[in-house]
Amino acid sequence: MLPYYLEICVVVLGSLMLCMELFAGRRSRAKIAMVGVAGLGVIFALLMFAVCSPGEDLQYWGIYHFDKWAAFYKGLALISTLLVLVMAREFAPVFKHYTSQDEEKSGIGEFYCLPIFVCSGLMWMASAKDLVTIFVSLELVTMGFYVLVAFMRRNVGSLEAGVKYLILGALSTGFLVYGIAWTFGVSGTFNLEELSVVLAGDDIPSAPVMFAFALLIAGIGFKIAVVPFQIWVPDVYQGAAMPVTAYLSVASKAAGFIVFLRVVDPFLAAPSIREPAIYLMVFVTCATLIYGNLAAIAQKNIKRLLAYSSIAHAGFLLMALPALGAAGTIAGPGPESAISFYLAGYLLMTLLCFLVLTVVRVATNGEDLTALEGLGKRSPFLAFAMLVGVASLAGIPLTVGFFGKFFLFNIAIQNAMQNGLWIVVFLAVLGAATGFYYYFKIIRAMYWEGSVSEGEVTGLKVGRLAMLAIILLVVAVFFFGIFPAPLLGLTL
Amino acid sequence: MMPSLNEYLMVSGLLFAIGFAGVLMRRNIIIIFMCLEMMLSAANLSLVAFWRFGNGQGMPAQGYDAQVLVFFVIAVAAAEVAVGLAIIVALFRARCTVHVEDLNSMKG
Amino acid sequence: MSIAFIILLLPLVAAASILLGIRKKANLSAYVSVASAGICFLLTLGLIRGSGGEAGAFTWLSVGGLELKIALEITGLTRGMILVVTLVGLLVHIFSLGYMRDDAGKARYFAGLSLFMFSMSGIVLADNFAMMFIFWELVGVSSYLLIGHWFQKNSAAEASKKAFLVNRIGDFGFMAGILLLWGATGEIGFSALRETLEVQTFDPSLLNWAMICIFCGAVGKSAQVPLHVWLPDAMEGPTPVSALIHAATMVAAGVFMLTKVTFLIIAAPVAASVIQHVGALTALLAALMATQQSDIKKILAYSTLSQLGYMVMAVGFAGFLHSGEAVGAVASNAGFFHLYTHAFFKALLFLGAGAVIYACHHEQDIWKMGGLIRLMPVTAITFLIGTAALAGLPPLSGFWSKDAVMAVTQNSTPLLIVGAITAFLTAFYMSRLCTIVFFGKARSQAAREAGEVPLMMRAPLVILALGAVIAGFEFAYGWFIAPADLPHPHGALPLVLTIIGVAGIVTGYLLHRGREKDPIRVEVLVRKFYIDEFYLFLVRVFQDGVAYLAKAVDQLLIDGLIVRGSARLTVGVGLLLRGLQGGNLQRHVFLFGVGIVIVIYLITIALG
Amino acid sequence: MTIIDLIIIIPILAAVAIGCGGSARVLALAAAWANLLLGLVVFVTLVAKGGDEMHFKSSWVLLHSPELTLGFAVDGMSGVLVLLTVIVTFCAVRVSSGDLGKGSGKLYYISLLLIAAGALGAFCATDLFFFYAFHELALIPTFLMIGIYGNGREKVATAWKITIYLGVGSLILLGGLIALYVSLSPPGAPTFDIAKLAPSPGEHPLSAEVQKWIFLPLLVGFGILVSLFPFHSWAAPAYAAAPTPVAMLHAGVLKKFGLYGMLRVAMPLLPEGFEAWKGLLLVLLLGNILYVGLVTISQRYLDRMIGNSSVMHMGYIFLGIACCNSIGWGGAVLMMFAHGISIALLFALCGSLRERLDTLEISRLGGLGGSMPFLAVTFGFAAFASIGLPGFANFASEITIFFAAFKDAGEMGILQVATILALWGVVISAVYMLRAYRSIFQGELIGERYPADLAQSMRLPVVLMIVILLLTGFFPNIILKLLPNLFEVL
Repeated sequence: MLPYYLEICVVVLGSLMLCMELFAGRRSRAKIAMVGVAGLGVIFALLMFAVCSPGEDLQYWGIYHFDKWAAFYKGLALISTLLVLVMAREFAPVFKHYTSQDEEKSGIGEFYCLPIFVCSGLMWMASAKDLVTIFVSLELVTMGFYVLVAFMRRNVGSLEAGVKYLILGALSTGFLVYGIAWTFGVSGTFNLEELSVVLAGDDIPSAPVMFAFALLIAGIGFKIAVVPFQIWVPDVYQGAAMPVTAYLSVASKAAGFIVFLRVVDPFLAAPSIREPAIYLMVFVTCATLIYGNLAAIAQKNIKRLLAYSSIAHAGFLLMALPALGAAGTIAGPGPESAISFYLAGYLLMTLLCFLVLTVVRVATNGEDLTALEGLGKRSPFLAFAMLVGVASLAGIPLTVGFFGKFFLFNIAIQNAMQNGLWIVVFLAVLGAATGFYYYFKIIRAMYWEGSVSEGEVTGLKVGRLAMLAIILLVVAVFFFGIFPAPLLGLTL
Repeated sequence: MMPSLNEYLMVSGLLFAIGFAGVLMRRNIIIIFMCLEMMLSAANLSLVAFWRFGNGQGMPAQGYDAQVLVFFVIAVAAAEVAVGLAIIVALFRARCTVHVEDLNSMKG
Repeated sequence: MSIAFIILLLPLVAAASILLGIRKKANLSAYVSVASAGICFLLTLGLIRGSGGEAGAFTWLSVGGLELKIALEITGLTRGMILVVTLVGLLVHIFSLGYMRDDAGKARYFAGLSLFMFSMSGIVLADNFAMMFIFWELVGVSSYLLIGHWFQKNSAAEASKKAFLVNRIGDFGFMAGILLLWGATGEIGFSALRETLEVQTFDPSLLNWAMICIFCGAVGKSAQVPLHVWLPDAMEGPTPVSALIHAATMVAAGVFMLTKVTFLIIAAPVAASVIQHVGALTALLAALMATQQSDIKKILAYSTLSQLGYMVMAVGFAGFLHSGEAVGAVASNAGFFHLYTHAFFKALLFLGAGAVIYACHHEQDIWKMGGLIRLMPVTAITFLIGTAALAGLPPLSGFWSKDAVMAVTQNSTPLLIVGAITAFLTAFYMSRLCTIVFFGKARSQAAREAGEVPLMMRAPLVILALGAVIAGFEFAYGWFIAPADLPHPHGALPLVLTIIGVAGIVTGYLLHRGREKDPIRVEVLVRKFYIDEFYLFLVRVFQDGVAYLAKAVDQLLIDGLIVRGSARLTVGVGLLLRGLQGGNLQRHVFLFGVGIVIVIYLITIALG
Repeated sequence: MTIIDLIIIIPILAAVAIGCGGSARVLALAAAWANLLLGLVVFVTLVAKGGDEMHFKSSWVLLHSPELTLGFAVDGMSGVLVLLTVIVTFCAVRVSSGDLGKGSGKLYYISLLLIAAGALGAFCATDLFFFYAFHELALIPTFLMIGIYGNGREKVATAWKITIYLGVGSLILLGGLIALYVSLSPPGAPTFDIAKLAPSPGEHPLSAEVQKWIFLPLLVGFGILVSLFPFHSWAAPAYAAAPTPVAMLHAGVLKKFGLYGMLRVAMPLLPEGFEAWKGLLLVLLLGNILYVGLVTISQRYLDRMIGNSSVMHMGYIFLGIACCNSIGWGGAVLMMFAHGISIALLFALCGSLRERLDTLEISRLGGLGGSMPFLAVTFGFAAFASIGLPGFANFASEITIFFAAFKDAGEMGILQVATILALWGVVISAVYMLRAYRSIFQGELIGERYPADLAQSMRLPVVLMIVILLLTGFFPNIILKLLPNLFEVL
């Protein structure tokens, strides 16, 4: 089976779901989501067993690559979309509250379908090694997200977030295109492999190349929320519907990162501009670490808190970048696999948190930390699941989050030992320590606060599928936190 | 006399800057949106100019990659407008305003 | 297991069994304790007739080349000392049966006594510094427990605490000295050290320092100036305890230890000089203070201090003389001889005082007593014998030992004079005490109603009185110190000393006969040279003040400024950064633009 | 699966079982009993086989590059600490009951068991990574325990402080450990196996300068975890605020992790790194002994005082470590054991005092010995143990450390000077302990209440700890036999 059939399958699945929506009439749309989940599951199975051919680097038409990372990130996209659908289904009551109680008018069917199309974009991004393809797939994803973010049309926050995302997203698109134009201008090519050959040459004028680089960083950095292009993240995360926020923070970020890595790689590989490029990356890394972690401290809205945390995680991920192109000097997993591993772990723990939060959101109608109060008594299991997710985000050992951070620190410290970039390590330590604070605030809310009298102790209603997903995620967080090899092996 | 690459780049840069300035200063979201489109067009202009002077001797580069991208950009811009206007309409329905300073329910 | 080990461990077994099992049965506890003391005494009689030398060893601690052993060494002095300990110990145990008959904490008391017997035997039998230090600390604890026997009395609780802490200061020096010695020589065994010092030469300043530090231990335990303050306070304990621990045995441990390390004193002349002078100073000051006290036990306590000063001074002469040749072991033998005789008559005096106090319903103020010789003749006569011995009247034991001590001090005129003055003062204050307590007429109801104490308390008095009479004769000490090893006074010294003693007694009697209060009141002596006040000031200002300062620094600087400050700083920066996120779209766009500008600016810098 | 794996897995399984709905106290007690017995078996086996080598080895390779093994084994040093952990855990589980009114018993026991499991795992791990990871396991349980079941008004602030502070410490430590494994791994085969990282005798692959800079984060990281001056300010408030069993486990066991790390990792792998910082370390440990000692004197509350005293005693253990010979290291390990038990004992007693009294302010208490004789006697034992009275293991360890510092010291070096100064701490600790004891239990009774004596259920753990202290104090060779040549072995 050819790898790009996967994307086709996804698009077909999406269209199929749309058709179902078309003929659903006034019936419940829950089935559509189920079809999506099942379909994505099948496609994931196809990816795992039918397509994946480790070691081979397949190319199609020069614009579509299929290598181990492409497969890995496609997998991430599929799983996250699948879980987001589960979450969306759980979220339906709130969604309807802000749109319409009527199944048809609420548009919830489309709400289930859109992530599928976004997913196809994400999967395509994973395979894109050409600036044009990157641009197109990126826009496909972004466009989907514009709609998803603003979907709750009677929720002011959602609309405001939609507009902000739209304007700032379009702005970043402008910079991206401009950057692509300049890249094309200095190199005469869109293909990243050719680009790296051209940039490795001696007679490359470094100033315009760096200008192009800066614009590209701005364009793609926007998607992965690095400072100083992170500015949209808190508002959009806060305003969007819970599943969309989760989707944004996981899938969009993961796909953004593979693109980021692929785009940055030729620049870092070029001897003449490696130095200034790394200098720039270090600045961005430091700024991201500081901003994400410190601004998160005082947050009270959980989604906003997780938004800043998402920026902070981007900062940790960026720590590995200076080691790009210096492969072989690093003991342990290289920067690409460390980043991939981290993103996979990030997917597990973030989606775990958001699943729990979705359940809580439906039950309590609140998104502030206070909504979590007393969860430890009301629903010990959900609280435990959230605890696991948060602990993993904070990087407590024996969770997957710790291994992720560990691999990144491993690289950052070796970088520092080789190049003296201790400032990054210092800020990362500071950031991780701050992380303990703001993540533990969630734990605190769940366990310390809130007195629930005996009569009130009623378990929260959790859908069976969501419950299954939560359990699986908890298990996965622990499993990969102790046995990282299976996951890491996919990225090596 | 035929304009050189530099002149094209300057014009496109200027256009880009004007677009950005518009985004920065105008209050009306519709106009902001138009300015964004202008920025994309500026980028398109650069692309085409780079292609036209692509081989270093003032002759066009090989292949039509750049033009393809330009078309994609135009298509994307159109899509963006479609989605964007829909969102703006929804916003107007909910808030009765299309001014950016009214969008401040979330901060900090 | 050798006899010595049994002597050592039996009291421990007694103490442990009281603590663990039978503490609810007070009388049984008491009998167990007394029995263990009795058996120890009998075993001691066996031991001192046996041969000397090693008595077995047990490796207490060994790691990486360090071996600390519980090993027993039995030398001549050891035998004398162990006899004192077990004999006086046994008598005090018996006396306590009467004295503590109705006490609520009787079981605890006897457990403490047994623990003390264990610890004291350990010091006496120790063959190395480590073991001695272990038991050195343990006697401190047993002393703490016994002084604080009536722990619900504030003064007793304070006194026990003070005793322990002051001793700890001495122990600090002791340990430091042991460590210095060990560092230099690699040995801690007494005999091994002696041999090493004979073979090798060491830096004299190091030995001096080590010896001075070790002497600190003796200063603490034997209550020498400036660490003497705990002993008078320790009189808060039951009187038999004062007799045993704070007169006869534990406080003598310092002197005993010094005699054990005579070889070191000889090798450390500066330290020796320090020892002499500290001893002399203690002897004089304590005697002065004793003349103005009104608590019967305190007088005896200062007297003990003073006598300990004598002993320490004598031992110090082993090492250093201005005139050149040191006196050597003979001097420390003199000190030990005095220790030996002193144990008998001072224990006697304390027990006698205990009997008086018991009879007067726990009245301790001598100015509320009087005329007791008629009411309790046995006690009074034995007490007077003790007084005479202490005053150094021939042919009682005190006379011989004081002669020996003064003979040693003949090597240094100033100290000889100090010794002589002290001797006079000793006779004076003892005579004052006896005159007021036993003669004249009763000054209070309690004194009028006093009666002779029971047999159980009288018997020990008589036995000790016998000891006080005969302990100075050769047959009573010759088995552990050959008379040839004792100094012999030159010239008319014995005669002079006798005259001084008689003069003191007469003066004391004449001055205080029939008085209701002190004819001469010297405030500075009554207030003990204000040393306690001075120490209190030191503790308040320095220790507590510095501690308070440290706490303030801890809370304000380390925790407040650095730890919480950096946390606050982080939060503050976070709030600042958060403020950037204004919520206004165009501000976002602006920041986005600023970001681009910064990135491009950085690139221009990076490109140079 | 070896007996050591069992010891580590039992508390975790018990915690899981409690979480799944088992009876909390029964399961926790069962796990504690089982671990106590297994720990004794391990200890006896080690005594029989000698402590110089690793026994009960087990390992599962989790990653190949870098080589990461989930592996456990014990030698003499870890054997002693395992014994300490199981004893203190047992006592901590036994004494917990008083705080349960404030929250769910399940969470309480799960947290306790996880803290214990973390400590055991860290002490037995043969792999640098899991050595670190297991210790971190205690972070969240401690946070929860102090936050939910803690005492006093400051418990919230304190829970944050200990969490963040220790978090920072662990992260710094993590940095140092990564630098360490990267630098010391055999070329081309990065590994976390401590045994494989050990430099071959006589030749060290790293220059003194590199060692120096890798040692620093390790020192600071371990130092924070052990509350080395000036990183000590988290400890006393946290112990005061923590529920009794957590204070026992944290002060008694978990804190030893940093010291264990110094001995297991930092000192043997970076000998020259230590030399570079020796002077600094000596100054800092004197800060612990003298400065914190003074701070302890001026504490007004019993729980704070005990907490500070625990900080102070860390200085002695560091002193033993700084001696760099088998005597000092043996003494240090012995002191870890002795201090672990005695501080746990003190906290257990302090906790029961807290249950009975309105306040722990020392000056407002008095004469309690009359109404609670058992508590007074046992507290007396604990206090005397803590100030290093002969007969208790604490004394044996202190004296060993002091002797270690003077081993072959013909003249006074900085180590010797520091030791003499440290000796003064013996006086300081006597001052605060006896003052507190005198004020609380002796003298005239203050107030009208006659609180009840120690509950019967508390007596077994308390007596057990006292007996262990006495036993190891009378026969320190029980412990030291396992550590005859620690310096050479490591």
